[in-house]
Amino acid sequence: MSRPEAKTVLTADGIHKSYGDFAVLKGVSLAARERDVICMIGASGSGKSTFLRCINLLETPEAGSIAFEGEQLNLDRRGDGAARLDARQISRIRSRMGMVFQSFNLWSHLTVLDNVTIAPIKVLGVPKAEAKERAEGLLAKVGLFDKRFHYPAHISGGQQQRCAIARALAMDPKLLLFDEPTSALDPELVGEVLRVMRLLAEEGRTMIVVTHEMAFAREVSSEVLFLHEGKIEERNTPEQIFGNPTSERCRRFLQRVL
Amino acid sequence: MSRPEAKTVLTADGIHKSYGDFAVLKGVSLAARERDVICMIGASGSGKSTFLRCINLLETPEAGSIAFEGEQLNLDRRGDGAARLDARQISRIRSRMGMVFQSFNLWSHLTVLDNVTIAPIKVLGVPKAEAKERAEGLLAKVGLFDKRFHYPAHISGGQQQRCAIARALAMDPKLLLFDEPTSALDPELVGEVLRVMRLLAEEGRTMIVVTHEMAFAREVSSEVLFLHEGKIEERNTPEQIFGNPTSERCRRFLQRVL
Amino acid sequence: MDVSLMIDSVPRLLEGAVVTLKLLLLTEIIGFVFALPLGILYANGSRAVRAPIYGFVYFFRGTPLLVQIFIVYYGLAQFEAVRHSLLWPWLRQPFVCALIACALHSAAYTTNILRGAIQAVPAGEVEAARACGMSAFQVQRLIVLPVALRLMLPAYSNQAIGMLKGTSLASTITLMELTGVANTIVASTFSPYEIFIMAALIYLAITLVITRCFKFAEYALSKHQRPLASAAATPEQVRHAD
Amino acid sequence: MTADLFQGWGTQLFWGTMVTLKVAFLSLLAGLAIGLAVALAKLSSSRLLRVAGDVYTTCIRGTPELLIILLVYFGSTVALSAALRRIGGPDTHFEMPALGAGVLALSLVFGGYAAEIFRGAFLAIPAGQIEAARAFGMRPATLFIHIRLPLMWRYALPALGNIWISLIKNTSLISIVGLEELMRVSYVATSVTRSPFHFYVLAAVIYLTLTIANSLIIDMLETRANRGVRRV
Amino acid sequence: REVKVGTECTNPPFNYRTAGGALTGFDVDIAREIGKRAGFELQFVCQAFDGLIPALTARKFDLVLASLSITEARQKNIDFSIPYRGSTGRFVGPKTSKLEPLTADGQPNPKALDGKVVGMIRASTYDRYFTELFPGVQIARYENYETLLLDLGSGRVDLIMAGPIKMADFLTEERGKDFAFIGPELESIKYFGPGVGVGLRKNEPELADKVNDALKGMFADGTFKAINQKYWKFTVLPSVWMD
Ligand SMILES: Nc1ncnc2c1ncn2[C@@H]1O[C@H](COP(=O)(O)OP(=O)(O)OP(=O)(O)O)[C@@H](O)[C@H]1O
Ligand SMILES: Nc1ncnc2c1ncn2[C@@H]1O[C@H](COP(=O)(O)OP(=O)(O)OP(=O)(O)O)[C@@H](O)[C@H]1O
Ligand SMILES: [Mg+2]
Ligand SMILES: [Mg+2]
Repeated sequence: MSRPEAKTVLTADGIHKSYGDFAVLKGVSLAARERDVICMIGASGSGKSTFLRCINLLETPEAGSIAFEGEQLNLDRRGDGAARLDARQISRIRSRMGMVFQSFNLWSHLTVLDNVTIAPIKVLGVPKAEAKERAEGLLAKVGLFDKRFHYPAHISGGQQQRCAIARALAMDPKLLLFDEPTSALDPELVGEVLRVMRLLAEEGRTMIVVTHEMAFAREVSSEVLFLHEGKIEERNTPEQIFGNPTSERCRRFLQRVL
Repeated sequence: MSRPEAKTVLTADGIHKSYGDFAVLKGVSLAARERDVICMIGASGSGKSTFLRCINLLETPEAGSIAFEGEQLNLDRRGDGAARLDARQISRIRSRMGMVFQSFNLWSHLTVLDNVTIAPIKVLGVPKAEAKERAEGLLAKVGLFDKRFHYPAHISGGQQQRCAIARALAMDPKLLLFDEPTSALDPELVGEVLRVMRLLAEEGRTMIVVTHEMAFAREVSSEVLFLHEGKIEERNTPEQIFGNPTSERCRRFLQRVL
Repeated sequence: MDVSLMIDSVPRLLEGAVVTLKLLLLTEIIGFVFALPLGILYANGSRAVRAPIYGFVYFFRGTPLLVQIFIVYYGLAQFEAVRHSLLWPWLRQPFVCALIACALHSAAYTTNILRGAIQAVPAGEVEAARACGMSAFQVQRLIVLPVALRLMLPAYSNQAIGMLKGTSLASTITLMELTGVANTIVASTFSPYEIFIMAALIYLAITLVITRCFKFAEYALSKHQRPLASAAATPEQVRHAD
Repeated sequence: MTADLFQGWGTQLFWGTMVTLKVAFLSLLAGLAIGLAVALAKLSSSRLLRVAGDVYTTCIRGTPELLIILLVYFGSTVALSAALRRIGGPDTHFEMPALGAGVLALSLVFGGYAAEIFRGAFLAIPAGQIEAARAFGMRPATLFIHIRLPLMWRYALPALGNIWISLIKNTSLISIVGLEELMRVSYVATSVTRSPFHFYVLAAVIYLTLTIANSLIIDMLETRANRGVRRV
Repeated sequence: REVKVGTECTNPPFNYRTAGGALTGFDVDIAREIGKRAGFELQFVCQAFDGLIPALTARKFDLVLASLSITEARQKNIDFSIPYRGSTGRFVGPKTSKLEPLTADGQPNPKALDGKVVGMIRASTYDRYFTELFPGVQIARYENYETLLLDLGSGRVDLIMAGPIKMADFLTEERGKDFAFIGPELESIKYFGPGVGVGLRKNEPELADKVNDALKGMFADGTFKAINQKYWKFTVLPSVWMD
């Protein structure tokens, strides 16, 4: 599925990140072009979430560079290695990247509807009525229209996850970062989310998806990365990875798939 | 897999529960015998978590009765329909039921190891050294031994889930309630958890498992319940349910499985 | 400003500070011992349990400490029966009267702070504890209180410091604590600024010690919220460490 | 009956209560603003601001309120007049109005205590919710107004209620600058009628009424701030 | 010319408020008379006793008429007019009291008060007097007369020392029926000063002259006597003027 003509949306190069002595990412690189759906798979604790969090600078990588839509992120390092971040640049870039967290992180003081509308209204300046209309459309799409006036604490796990997805889509982002977006969903809904993601890809959006559902990865992705202990062990098309993995570790990992 | 000779561990009969006007459970019944692994499947929001929470009385059902190991739970209703619960009885029974929550609910002020040892030490009165040894064994089993001195905020989603599983197992419970115990796990670990659960069943433990992974349900369960809008729509052996579901709704739900 | 006067006043002021500290320490200990069960019951209890605690908190929080001290000291002494009772040798002492009033006042405030902190403990963690079969008492002791005590610290430091200054009201019932001594020295020297500034400095020093203690406690109890040391900690993370 | 109760001091007690309320509410507004600003300083990434915030809360909380009031009332008059003279201004006498001085002093004090409460409350917000807001590109100001502030109230309100009640009662200290608030009026009445208990208890009852009324409002605010919170 | 007068407003019969809110009392009447004679437009400001001198020096008001005794220590900070009322002290105790704080020739006798508690108003002239002349005797210091008298009633203090004019009123009341003066009235220029005067800021001789002239005029033409008679049958004129 290589499409050399497509514009590059995101490049991350040699990302390193450690917590204390523990090196989580040891030089992870990735390039995502328009319409790409890149799936990241790998064992629990291999650093998938950390990588996503580095991309939108929720964690500051210790080494490496990130460019988004041709714009280099300012990661100048001070003497002590900490990066001096340009707050304006970061918010601008973040507003063009949607993110669905592994633990959802819904805002507990806002209703489902407000969770979905607040960022478009306050960050993008979308008029209230328009944001609400769009949000209701999205909520209907993920089957949460009925629950739009509920608070996050009063809905089920799967409903929370769908709300988090709607919230990310409402920003109309160029790049979407999904951290296990279907972990709490039943198969019916997984199919539904898959359909939405295909539509998004067709609209020209780019997605990076961390997932444990191999079937999902196989269906949706243009490229699959296998992360192992903070390094990319193998990257390839889904057909190749699932059909004929070259790395021994990757083969072992996929063997266990039921 | 019907084994009529086995002792009944849990019976829940006609459980009803609503939030405000919204009826979540409309008379759910279930009987679990020793060694049973009962999987509950169903759409997101169908009331699976609520049912598990009713069984150990984290929610008080409005109608219905529950018996555990032959002991009837005291759910006498007052005039206003609220149950008068006997706190001692409930603690005693809960200490024999382990629970893994959908959102893990680890204790944030305790390290992974302390999360696993505190209940055995304080509730069951297991000596500290023994509890620690057992916990370390369990953590090694779920691959968390290295992280035993970390706080929950400092480990990955899958690691949190495994910690929650170890915490439930540490109580050496008769009945285990699992709310999507593998949602954050990679396929390798899912296989591992499956293996652990089979071992537990062989030891004579009973399990009720809410899950969205049909392959998992098929592998592990002795009976599968399909919940739909607060009612059990179909119950059967996994072979029957997955091979030849009788209910139209269940068939449609399973069709979407990738 | 008469500097020699300021220096000369220090030994006597320190004597008063000792009385202040004694009163404050006993007040806070007794107050906390009362507040602990009350706060827990207030946060968890049924309506019938909450109502009397509500009343206690509202009454002692809602009326000025000065009036409470006044009533315990002068009010009780109005009754012949009290003056002839076995308690009179105690109740005639200003220190005991001040302690009674201050401890009750402190208990009311602390109860409310503790209640708020208990209610801020995430519901899921409490449920997990219940699901393990912990008794209500164990849930509170092992899960809720360790978190709540950490959460209440900033507000509780306010309470302790407020109480420190509250003890100065005991000077109205002739107790020679720090403010009482300062007032007395002022009476003989007519140099309010010099003496009160010295007294204020001593109060400030005590406050500093109290704040330090609380800061340390907060730091020690928030290990689980601090990020592990990272070569590239962002300022945002550093904030949580502080 | 009422004549007996107030012994003719009803009108004065009423106006005293009004002064108490006026000072308390004005100080509350100013104090909340100060408290928020100082709390943010204490949480900021700038070491300078953090130290400044610490110094403020320690000094303000550590100094007896009465002294602060005296410093603001008398000190400001002397200092400002002197300053005016120094810069070559006319030798006029700068007058700090008693009400302004009382409100300024009490709001400085309230701000010191509120800062500590706000700081604790900001830290109690689950980190994930802040991260989510950052991930959506919210600028610090937006994040503060729409996420942090509303989430913070829930943790701050019980303790804030405490210091608000204290503030209402602390207004009695401003009688030193000549404001005729409730406590002062009771004292004046006492000195004439020679029945101290009567008027002190009466004052206590009025304070109790005020504080209970305010506590009820705080309870309502708490309920509102806690919408969306599951209680167990 | 407008002149602000600071007073306590809580010290009957010298300066106090009636239930209607009107300010009255001996000090107030004297102030009004001064105003009339000097052509001032008076404005009264009520202020707690502790804050009177700081407020005067901070120009919150121009005169203090609040039964302020003229003492050396106060004179370091402010000026005084000529005295307009005597300033003496006297012990009061239970009628049954056998205490003799003074020897037969009127000298202080601290030994007689061994183990006793004597109450007085904090920062008052009596406080200073007693502290220095009765070393070793326990003193209980009160903020105001009401609480002082309460503790006299409850027996927490054995004796009190206070101004005889005020105490004379107390002894005639119901609550004072079990008490009496103990020993004679005490005079001491050193401790009680030459009397009670009008407090003034330093370096305002013009205002001081006007006040002094007004007071002298009152003494001379009998107006002072009339005001005195309104409150007491005996004269309160300081002994310095009585010759
Ligand atoms: N506290 C609450 N207040 C109101 N409604 C609630 C509350 N908790 C759950 N619900 C509603 O009850 C329904 C069932 O919730 P439950 O958590 O049992 O679903 P579930 O089957 O576990 O779904 P999932 O697979 O998404 O976890 C949902 O529609 C949810 O919105
Ligand atoms: N704040 C932290 N402090 C210390 N270690 C951390 C922290 N966050 C994550 N880690 C460690 O970093 C490693 C990678 O974590 P990460 O969350 O990226 O894993 P993951 O690949 O997303 O795993 P999962 O599939 O379980 O979610 C884990 O071993 C975890 O213990
Ligand atoms: Mg992860
Ligand atoms: Mg659920």
